[in-house]
Amino acid sequence: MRRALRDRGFLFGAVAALLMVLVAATAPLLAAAAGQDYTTYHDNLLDSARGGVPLGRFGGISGDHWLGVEPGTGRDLFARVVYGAQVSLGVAIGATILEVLIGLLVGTAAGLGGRWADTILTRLVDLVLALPILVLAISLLAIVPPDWPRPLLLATVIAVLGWGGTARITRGETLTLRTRDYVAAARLSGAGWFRVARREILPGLTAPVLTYAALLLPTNMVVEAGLSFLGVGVRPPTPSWGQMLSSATTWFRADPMYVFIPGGLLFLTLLSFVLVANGLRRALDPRQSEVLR
Amino acid sequence: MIGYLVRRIGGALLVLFGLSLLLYGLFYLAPSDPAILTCGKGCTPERLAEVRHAMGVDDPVATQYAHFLQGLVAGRDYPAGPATRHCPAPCLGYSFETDQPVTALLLDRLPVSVSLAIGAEVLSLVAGIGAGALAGLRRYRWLDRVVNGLVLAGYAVPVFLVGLLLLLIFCVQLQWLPFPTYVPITTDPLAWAQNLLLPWVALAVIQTAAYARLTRAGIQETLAEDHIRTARAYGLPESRIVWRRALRGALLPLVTLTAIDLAAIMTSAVLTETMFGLPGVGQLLVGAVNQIDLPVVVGVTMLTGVLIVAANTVADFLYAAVDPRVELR
Amino acid sequence: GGGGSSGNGSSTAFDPATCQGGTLTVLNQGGITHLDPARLYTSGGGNIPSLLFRTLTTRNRQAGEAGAKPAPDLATDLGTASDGAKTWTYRLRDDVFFEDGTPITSADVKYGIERSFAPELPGGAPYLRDWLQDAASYQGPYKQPEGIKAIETPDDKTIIFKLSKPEGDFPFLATATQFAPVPKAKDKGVGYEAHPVSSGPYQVESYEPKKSLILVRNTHWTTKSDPLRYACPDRIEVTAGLDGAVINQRLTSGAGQDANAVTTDAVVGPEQLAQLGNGGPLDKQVARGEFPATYYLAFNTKKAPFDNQKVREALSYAINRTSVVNALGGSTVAGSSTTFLPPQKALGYQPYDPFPAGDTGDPAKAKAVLAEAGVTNLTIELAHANDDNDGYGPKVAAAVQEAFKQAGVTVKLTAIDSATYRDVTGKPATEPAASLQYWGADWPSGGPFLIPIFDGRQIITAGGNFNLAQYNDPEFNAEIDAINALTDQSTAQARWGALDTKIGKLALVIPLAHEKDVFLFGKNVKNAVPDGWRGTYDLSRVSVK
Amino acid sequence: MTALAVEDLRIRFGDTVAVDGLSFELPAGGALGIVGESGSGKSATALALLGLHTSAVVEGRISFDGLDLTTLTDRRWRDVRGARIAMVFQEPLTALSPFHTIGDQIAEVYRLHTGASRRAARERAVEVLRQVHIPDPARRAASYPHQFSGGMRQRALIAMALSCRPQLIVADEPTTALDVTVQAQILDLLDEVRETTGTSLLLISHDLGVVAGSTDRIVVMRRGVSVEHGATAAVLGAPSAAYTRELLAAVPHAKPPRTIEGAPLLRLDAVRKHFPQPRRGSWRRPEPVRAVDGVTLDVRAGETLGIVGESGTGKTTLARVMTGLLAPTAGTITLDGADITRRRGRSVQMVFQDPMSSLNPRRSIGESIADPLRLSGVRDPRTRVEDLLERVGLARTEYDRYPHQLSGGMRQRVGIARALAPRPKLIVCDEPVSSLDVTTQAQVLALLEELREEFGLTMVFVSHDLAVLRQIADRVAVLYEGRIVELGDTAEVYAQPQHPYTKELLAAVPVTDPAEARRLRALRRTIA
Ligand SMILES: Nc1ncnc2c1ncn2[C@@H]1O[C@H](COP(=O)(O)OP(=O)(O)OP(=O)(O)O)[C@@H](O)[C@H]1O
Ligand SMILES: Nc1ncnc2c1ncn2[C@@H]1O[C@H](COP(=O)(O)OP(=O)(O)OP(=O)(O)O)[C@@H](O)[C@H]1O
Ligand SMILES: [Mg+2]
Ligand SMILES: [Mg+2]
Repeated sequence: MRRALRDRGFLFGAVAALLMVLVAATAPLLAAAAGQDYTTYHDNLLDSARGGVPLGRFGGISGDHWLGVEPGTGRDLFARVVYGAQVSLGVAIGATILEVLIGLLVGTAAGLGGRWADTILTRLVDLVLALPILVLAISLLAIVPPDWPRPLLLATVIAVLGWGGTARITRGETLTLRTRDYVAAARLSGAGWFRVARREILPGLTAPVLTYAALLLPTNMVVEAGLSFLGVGVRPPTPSWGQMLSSATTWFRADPMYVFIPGGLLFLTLLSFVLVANGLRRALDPRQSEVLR
Repeated sequence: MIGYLVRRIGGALLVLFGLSLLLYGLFYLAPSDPAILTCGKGCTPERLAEVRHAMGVDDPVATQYAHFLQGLVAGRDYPAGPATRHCPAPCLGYSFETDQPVTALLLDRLPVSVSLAIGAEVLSLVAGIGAGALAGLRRYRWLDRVVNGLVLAGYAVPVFLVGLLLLLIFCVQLQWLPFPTYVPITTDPLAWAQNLLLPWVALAVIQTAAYARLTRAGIQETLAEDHIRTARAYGLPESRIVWRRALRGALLPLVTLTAIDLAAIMTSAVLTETMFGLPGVGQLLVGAVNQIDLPVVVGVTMLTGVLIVAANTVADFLYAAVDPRVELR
Repeated sequence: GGGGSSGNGSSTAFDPATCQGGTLTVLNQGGITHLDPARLYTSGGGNIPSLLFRTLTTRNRQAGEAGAKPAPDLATDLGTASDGAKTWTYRLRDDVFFEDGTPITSADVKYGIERSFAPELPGGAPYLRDWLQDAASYQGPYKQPEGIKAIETPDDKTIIFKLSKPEGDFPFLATATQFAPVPKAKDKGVGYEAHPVSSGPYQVESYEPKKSLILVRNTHWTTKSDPLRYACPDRIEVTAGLDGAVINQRLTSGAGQDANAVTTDAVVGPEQLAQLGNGGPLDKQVARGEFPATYYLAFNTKKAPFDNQKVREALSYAINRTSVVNALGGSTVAGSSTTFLPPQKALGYQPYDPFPAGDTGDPAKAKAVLAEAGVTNLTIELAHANDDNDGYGPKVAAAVQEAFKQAGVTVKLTAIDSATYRDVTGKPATEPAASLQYWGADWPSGGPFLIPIFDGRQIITAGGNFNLAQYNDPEFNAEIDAINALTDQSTAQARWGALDTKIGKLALVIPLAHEKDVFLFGKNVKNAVPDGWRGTYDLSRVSVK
Repeated sequence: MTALAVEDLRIRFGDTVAVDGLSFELPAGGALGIVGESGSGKSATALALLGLHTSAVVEGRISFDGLDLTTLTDRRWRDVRGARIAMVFQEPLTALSPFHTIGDQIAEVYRLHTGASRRAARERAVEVLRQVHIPDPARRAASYPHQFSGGMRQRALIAMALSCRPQLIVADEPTTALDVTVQAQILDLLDEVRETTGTSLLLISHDLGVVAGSTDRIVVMRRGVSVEHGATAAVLGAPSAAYTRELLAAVPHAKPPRTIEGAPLLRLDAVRKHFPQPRRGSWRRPEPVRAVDGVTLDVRAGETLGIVGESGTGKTTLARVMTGLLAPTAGTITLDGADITRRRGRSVQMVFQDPMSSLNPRRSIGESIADPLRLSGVRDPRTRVEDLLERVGLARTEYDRYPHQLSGGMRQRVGIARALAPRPKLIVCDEPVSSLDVTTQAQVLALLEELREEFGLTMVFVSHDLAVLRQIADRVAVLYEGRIVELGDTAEVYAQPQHPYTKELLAAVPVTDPAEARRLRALRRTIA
């Protein structure tokens, strides 16, 4: 960790990422501070004859609307962007946590369980890894009833399709860790497999799993954004950056701010998480640090 | 070898079986009824029942699935007005929406996705290995930094963001390139490349950075290995060491990655194809999902499954071919 | 209301005689899913389909009001009604041929209609099943080759339709593609659409559903036999599956072949709207029309609280049509509406506003009405589709939600998958208490607007219902029957309008807005005049020369 | 005539001085040994001789055959490397490129320096491979390094060194990674090569025994400085430097014989452990690896039983089977009459070979030792752990430190403390000193012996090193391909080996007496 803190990129990334998480967590407060919410229409701020572009320069940025308003509806962009952060980050973090949990469980079970458990679980992991994630996510999300809680569903779908990598890494690490002599020593001192998993294996897994998870997070964010972009993500009026970008494509020239605000934020957030992941990897796993993939 | 192949194919079949089962199950559970869409506005219940029967979706899901399997292995016949239509094995059925054979649809769309994937892959390999090798040999410090920055940015820009920007810059503002449409390579290779250039670049931005990084790391890692020291100790010239030894070691992971990425691009091209309006497999899927076009959804998923499994197998073979230490088992 | 201005790139007058030549490109988002006349659901014969199929009658391809009338096509006139408009007789022209040179007979028309009853070929308009005598259970010529009794073809040129009830609108219905002739010998069932046999000015060179369609001239078609279609381009290439924004961008920049391009389904987006109306070059490349269609909020009056007319009235006062219009894309593509009938004379439009509240609504009045009715703390559920493609998606829903909030009414939004939206709302058992809807005219007349929505005998409990209010008033139904029996359109129009005014007072629905259409076309395209029936320019009349 | 003269060599890596004022001379055709413990600067010196340092500052003079190597340009260096000075590296596993065949790699070097035709180069490769006794060299030249055993790879490296007929071969720990018998073969080969080709040899090793029989002069290095320098016989026979004496003293000595007639504590009866092999290619499963193949053995209470054998003969497997960590495929193992696999107690403990992997890097060493105590019900084990730490020669304060903060010897002490914690009856030590320096090795062996006496332990001591066993074991069992080929009192086995394998093993043991070393070399020739 100390090594990571000396990394300028990591520091920048960590600060930015934390800031973004903070923004997401306090979205209602921030919106309230701005005196706005993400649903109220402001028709008076739109030029209806020209398709509903915001009146005024830079997408209608003003003292009331710090980032302007959404074309077509006049909803406050600042409020939408901070709530969007909540969805984008929430889904990504939720999915990552779920993936790590499933991956750890399956991975250690495969690594420590007998030959049969390993064979079956490894096959399962292979299957999950062979799933075309985006393709299946689209199919799955289109099928489920639209009134199910969407962010939760998104996180679950992403996680259910994406835990393979974590499981594989966990299994691989567990297999090497279990051959370590200290595991044998623990067994000899009478520890059961469960205790061995908890006290000897898990601590050894934190570094590789953490570094992997750190990279999973931005990846999941991209997936969420992509799904929302394709229209199978969160449902309006709940905003998400991907969805905002998707609707912004038609406003590219008429209201460039509408593209740049969510696009820029998405880019910055992803970049900061990637920087964090990179820094973590360099610090925790020096040998692998170069092969960021 | 043969055992390996048999097991690989067996595993693949299992995966595909599981996938199709999953999809059938899900679509059965889903509240949507494809017949309603097909039947159209103002469809009366009696008419709907007739249409459902004609489409074969009034059977229990198990029967439908059994028919599907039968079609896959042995082909099947469909009622089609005056005569029946025979759908030869491997039959994935007919699209609910357009009544075209799904296999034909897939074959028709595949060239687009393949063009997209191969072009992007070639582009990123050439650019990535080139930049990576130069950076890895530390000939140009700045290049190292650029590659480093690019790879991070590559992770941080979703492909649709890149695509959006490229379209805006090159098609709308500068008007240097046409809005991408697909022109088959057989019709006009130049137009093919010209139209696909933007999608390729959009896809390649990310890959290139990753490849460059991997090559760079690989070269540095290999250069630090003992056998390079041996080569130096025996007076081998540096150029020979780099090109014959270090690059060889560094490209090893790339070889397998290429195969897997190729499949990955093809399966994840949904966004790119939607973005650029290219009539590929991904676009087919998005349309089919919206129209509850089960046969097409199953077909696309199966195809992507096959592609991924095939790519992994090819990757294994390639790995074994380039690394004498690896034996297939 | 009605019609609209038209842009035309050329300053010299358009002459159909010298317009021939060139290749027209059609850039579309969707469409060309099917090319089988039995499976097409079109208004007035459609834009692309009518290049291939001639029907008994067709829309009169003219700008504005004149364009909202039917005109004879294969037939020599609009049909002769007898037996109180229960029997319609048509005579075919002598100079009409299929693309292979075979003359078109009345049997071909009859066979085409019969095919549309086959469950293998679903998707067409449902009217004939209802209107023709004893046709509801007919299963098409494949299962029942004996055919429909209600259609008689005493000779090769005559075709007679026997209806179960008077239908003065029959000439309108006869524009539908189901009335296109199909030679029985060439019918391949489901596979027919790979190359449908053309009766129009063009025939299929190649066709890939949802992707591309290339049409070339049908040499057996003559201008003489078809005064309505100009058929200017030698070749028409349709590309489908494009992004709407890209289409408009391409039409705007008009590079290369795009200068000869048009679209039939991509309404302009904000990008272009921003460049329109200020005398710029794009103003010469735009066609503005109005397809008669209404966006509205439907109440299920069988469910509380909408069984209470006061509540419906209060909400009618509360609605803010400006935000709805903005959500639909701004005042250029939608106009606020207080009547159910869109503002077209052909439909019998009469302006009225039973609950005047201005464009942005009158929340105070709404509150007062609610208080009067003794309703407090009202919470309602509003169903909408999960995407905005059809104009009854989340954006409009959120706009309605906001407006009602001003009147102290809480709205809970329920998203329903757009693919099944009509299914869910159209089944009384699953019908939500309130839902957003859109209704477009199958032909420009009051009937297809008011009958499905308000005729109490049209409440179909098993599904496919559009009378969402489940309103059933015998007096109202009787008036419908009376108007249906009229064959004189102007009398009919007046009575439809009156009926609309009457039903509007009951607040069974809240009309929100009517559709406006703005289409771009390439800079070389001439005579892109929107007609009064479809609100867009007619492919059979545009020229690229 | 001197082939190589090094004067006042200084090598610095930034602030660390790896070699500090080293001087020596090597006559043409002579053999010089450099000995020293790990980190003493041996490899740094060797690399300097070939100008292979990239990040180090090299000062001083190295003259070779009239050339001053320190002033050579890159171009000129290339003509020296491989052609006139050839190097044999320590790690035969990684010193060859995995992507090219052995023959190609040798031929490439030959072609580079002689400009010979492809064909001639290939022939030369086969020739040198034959010279280093690779069987069927023409065919094996087409093999990849991974298809060779460690010993063969080292031979191939020597063949590569020979290919251009160099004047000097530098061998940096050429045998460290190899079994004793293979080590003896390689040393014999180097000796033979020197005799037949007349090249000079610079042999680097941390093992006095390795250089004793193969060199005429030796340099003893410590922390970059030469502490003693002279004729091999003189230095080893009458060392003048204290450090050299210390090194010699640390070499294990035979212990006074002890006969223990205790009751059998641990009994192995026809124990087998087979590892099934994964299927490759065909449908038939390949033969399993018979790691332990029918071992019957008693461990008597109070004794130390040595088990010796070369790499891969199944020592570790046998040790793990004895402790119950591995279930045997067949046979029974009983401890005090109870089946060991069903044992729930902690009466058998183990000390492992690799001190790095035997301690969890993420837990403090105190916690690692406390664990077995906690599991046996001790509530607050801290003081007991501290007592144990003290007992094995560590400070009580080491409790909270982590493994990476300790040296190898200290870690091994922690491992011993952990094994002692649950008060076992039997301790199985699997090569506990193999990865340690000779001096540390001696200390740990002494500690084990002390503890055995103090706690009245029974010990099974596994090692590949006959010398170590001779010092610690009462009885020795010689393991060969999973079977015990000889078992007897230590002194007896060493004096009168019965089985030919035992004989071979004994003849291969490196000894520090040059005369004895030469005698053994002659003996090996007769055995072979
Ligand atoms: N590349 C390097 N960078 C920094 N220090 C180094 C480097 N190579 C060696 N050293 C240091 O130089 C000293 C001598 O190292 P050297 O490798 O010569 O030892 P050695 O005697 O060969 O040891 P061993 O028996 O472990 O091989 C050590 O302290 C080592 O840490
Ligand atoms: N878990 C295992 N699975 C398969 N084969 C194994 C396994 N463990 C050991 N072997 C094989 O059993 C044989 C004996 O191995 P073992 O580790 O017992 O040898 P060893 O004498 O301890 O060798 P070393 O001196 O190298 O430690 C070897 O061929 C090894 O490859
Ligand atoms: Mg060394
Ligand atoms: Mg071992």
